[in-house]
Amino acid sequence: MIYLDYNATTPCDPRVVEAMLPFFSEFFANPSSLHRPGQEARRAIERARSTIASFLGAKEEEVIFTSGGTESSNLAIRGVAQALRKKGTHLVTSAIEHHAVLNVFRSLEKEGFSVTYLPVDANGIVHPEELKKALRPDTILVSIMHANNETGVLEPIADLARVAHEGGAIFHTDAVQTVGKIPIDVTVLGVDLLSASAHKFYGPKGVGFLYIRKGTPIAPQILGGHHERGKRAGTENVPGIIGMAKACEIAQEEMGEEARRVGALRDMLEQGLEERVPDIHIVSRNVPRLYNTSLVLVAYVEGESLLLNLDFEGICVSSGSACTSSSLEPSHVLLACGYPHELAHGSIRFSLGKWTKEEEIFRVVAVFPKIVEKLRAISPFSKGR
Amino acid sequence: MIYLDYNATTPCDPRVVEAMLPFFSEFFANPSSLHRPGQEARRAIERARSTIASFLGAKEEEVIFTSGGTESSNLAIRGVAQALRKKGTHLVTSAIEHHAVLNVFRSLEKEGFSVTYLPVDANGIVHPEELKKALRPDTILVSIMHANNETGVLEPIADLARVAHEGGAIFHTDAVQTVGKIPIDVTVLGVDLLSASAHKFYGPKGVGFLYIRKGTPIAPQILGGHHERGKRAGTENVPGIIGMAKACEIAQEEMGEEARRVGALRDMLEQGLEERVPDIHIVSRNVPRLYNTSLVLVAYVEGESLLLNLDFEGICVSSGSACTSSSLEPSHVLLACGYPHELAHGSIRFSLGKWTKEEEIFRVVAVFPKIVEKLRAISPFSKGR
Amino acid sequence: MYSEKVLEHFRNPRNVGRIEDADGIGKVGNPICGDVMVMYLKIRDNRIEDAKFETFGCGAAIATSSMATELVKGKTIEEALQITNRAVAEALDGLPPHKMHCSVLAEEAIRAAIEDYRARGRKGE
Amino acid sequence: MYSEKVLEHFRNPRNVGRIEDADGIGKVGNPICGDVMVMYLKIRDNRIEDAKFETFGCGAAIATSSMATELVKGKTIEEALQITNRAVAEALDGLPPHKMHCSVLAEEAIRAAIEDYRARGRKGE
Ligand SMILES: Cc1ncc(COP(=O)(O)O)c(C=O)c1O
Ligand SMILES: Cc1ncc(COP(=O)(O)O)c(C=O)c1O
Repeated sequence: MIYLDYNATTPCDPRVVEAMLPFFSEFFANPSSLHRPGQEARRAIERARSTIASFLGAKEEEVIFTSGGTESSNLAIRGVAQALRKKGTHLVTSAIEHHAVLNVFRSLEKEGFSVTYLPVDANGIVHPEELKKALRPDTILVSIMHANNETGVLEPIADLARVAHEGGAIFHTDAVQTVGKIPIDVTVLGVDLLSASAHKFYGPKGVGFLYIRKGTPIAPQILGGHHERGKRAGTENVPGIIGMAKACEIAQEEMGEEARRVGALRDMLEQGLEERVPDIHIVSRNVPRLYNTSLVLVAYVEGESLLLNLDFEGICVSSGSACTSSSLEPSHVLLACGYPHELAHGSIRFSLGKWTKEEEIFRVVAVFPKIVEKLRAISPFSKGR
Repeated sequence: MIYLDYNATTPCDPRVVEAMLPFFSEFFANPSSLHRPGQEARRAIERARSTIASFLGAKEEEVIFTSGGTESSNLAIRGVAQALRKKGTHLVTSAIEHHAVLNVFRSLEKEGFSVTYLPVDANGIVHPEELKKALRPDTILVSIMHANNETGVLEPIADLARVAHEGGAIFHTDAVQTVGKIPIDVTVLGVDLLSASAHKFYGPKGVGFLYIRKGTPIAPQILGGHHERGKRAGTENVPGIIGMAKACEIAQEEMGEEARRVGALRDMLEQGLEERVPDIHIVSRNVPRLYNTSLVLVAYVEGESLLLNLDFEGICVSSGSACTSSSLEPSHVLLACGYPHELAHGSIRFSLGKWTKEEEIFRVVAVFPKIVEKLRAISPFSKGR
Repeated sequence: MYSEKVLEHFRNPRNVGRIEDADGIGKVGNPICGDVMVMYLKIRDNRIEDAKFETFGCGAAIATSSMATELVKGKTIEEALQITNRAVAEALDGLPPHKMHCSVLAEEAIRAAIEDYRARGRKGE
Repeated sequence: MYSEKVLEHFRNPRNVGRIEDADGIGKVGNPICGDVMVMYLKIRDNRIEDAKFETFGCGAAIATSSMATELVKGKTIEEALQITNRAVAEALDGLPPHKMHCSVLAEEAIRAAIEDYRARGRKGE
């Protein structure tokens, strides 16, 4: 199997699993329990919090554990909106956010908030000037993703956060696709809230975190016991938290080297495909992007049929985003970039990672042209028709 | 270590960990991915759903995966309240619920709902007649826990659900303390929603489920991709779900025998303590209770100091509920039962489980009287003073 | 997600291509929705002698196109008009709920091609 | 949660019990809140010769009682009145934030016992 779908999810690093294992059956106590095993579990998750905080340049008390990226972004957006409702009801986000962000804003619109969805340019970049224009005296929150999951495009978060702050708004970023892939310092970025999901960077599924800058007003969304400083109730997922911290530790050490290695493979892939397949387009090739992501538009054919044919060859990729791939909609990200519907239906996302090998890229470059040719032979749109 | 805090959390059964292991690094794909590894992950969690559904006498599509009991109850209560807000704004619960339930109702009160908190009798039982009296034409939801986490008392859910339905209300039960301990059939219970948390029955932390009877109106609380039939967004915690299903399978097979064995040990513990320690009271001893739970009130001394002294002897217990043990409040459950504050401060919960041995109970019975004696010697209230 | 039969027809679609001197051509769907099906029929003595297709679309769209051409071949026009979308889906051992629209498209493509054949006939009369 | 010192004083509390012919007794706290502290002082020539306590309460309540009796012993009344709750907590290497009220109780118990001693003196004059 050639797995090139690392943006959808990653396998756990074996060192992560090893770190988690003792916490299932041996150091299993509830961190809220006052007895010694409970207090040991408490210390273990507080150590994990400290690891993650220093990975981000944050303070320990600014890191809250959640069940994943979706919950983190829901908590950030709905939590701030509720806490600041009396101050204002205008919110800003972008047209290319993940559904975990977009759908929260859509639901807040039904509850009386007004939301501006910022446009992006042809490369999928949100321009700070656009944000400036959108800000109003009653704008309380701006949420723009750090890197887009489909295109890999990096948004100018530091600039956007500065503009938001000048307008008196809180700034959240969905960093699910960047945490663990590129260095992140919350003070350098200048964000107030930042969402992450462990399974996107070799940690386990079902756990994530939300960075909340000290003093940021936020209403908890899951209520119950006094966990996570009253910001998120529920018995802590101890093994998951330990695994996520280990994944951060590994990323901190290895991501520089990975970026170099994986980036070279990605570039090789793109060059190879471009040389061998006519009428394809690599999205946002010339703007700052995640080094592991390549979104390829293939004229005249539809993405799912490409994906399935690659799967027949043991090559795992995604068409658009994993979450929308079972729906009939073309990628909202590509439409926002101005691509026509036909092309937006024909996207294939290659996302590389830690275990991607050069031979695998060679094989993809060898197989892909034949698949495209076969599907174009079936297509009524192919060139000259 | 003698662990008698199984109601706070349980160690994972080694068979559960074994079942989960392949899903971290080998069968790790995202169940939303269309390629074969993704579809295999999808099939694995759908098999797990089917296992859990048949464990409950439910249909597969009625089981929704969550991050734990707290999230399940939040989703059930807030989800139904939001979905039926136009029909009515009166809600009913009991005074002895877990904070994962109580705090959701308190927050809904601030949002314009009115809530009746049903009283309990001296044994902590919610009487169906009390529910009948509380129901109003605008009552939309009733939520009563299946077994109380502190006392172990079992509520008459089938009767309560019937009364709620006669009044046209939806019925939810927090079954976090019963799932995996006693047989549950949702049709026999007659509930519309039922919450559970895997780590309370030898499954992993960070995963739970909500049973939602087909047709029950419910608004999702965590928004994003189209996971869990639109009822709960976020990449599924595949290993956690597999582990929870395995825990259900094991429970189904073994809980009958466990009930017998653990019940006998619990009775032995209670008899031993009663014989050796004057002025103690075993809460709700003569009403239907969980066979593993014993809540003991020790006159003249405070619970935490008992707990810590037991901990010095390597005996892990809880004082009241784990969640409130770091607060200064006495147990709201004991106060609702009518116990005076002084006694409510002196509660020790023994909760037994799968790995509790007879020798451990002997040791507790030997050690406990000395600890009580020591603390009573320090106490200004002790008898005759 | 897909049945073995869908995957098999998708992997090895039957009757791919166009019929240059087709008697009826049916084009349905819309590139904006991500599905376009073109069906070509060769008809002699009221019987469908040959059928081919060109499709832009997902796995289900290609598989239903393939199956639809198989189903119509050798049938009389009246028989072909009896073919429902359910029949196409069943011949493929079922389709996922959100892919049923592909079988509708296949039914529509058959009808459209026959419509075109009949329209030509009327014109030629 | 608790420092080693708190646990040590809790495990082996100093000066437990009552002084039958105490010169001053201070009782503070409330069983409803889960904390009651009684401090007994033996005072001669303005100096605290002995101190004992009885406490109903959590680990921190017992440890602060123990530490408070240790701190007052040998001190003059004026010196004893200088002992703040922070001093008691610090002598125990700190307390968790939600347990700081126990040290307040200890400070109050000292004051109450001295108050009682002085009140008796005034009565005896
Ligand atoms: C950019 C982005 N945000 C949020 C999410 C949601 O994360 P999770 O599914 O782990 O909750 C994803 C991945 O699915 C993502 O790529
Ligand atoms: C009765 C009851 N409900 C809900 C919960 C919350 O479950 P969790 O902490 O797994 O979210 C618990 C345990 O903490 C409980 O005992």
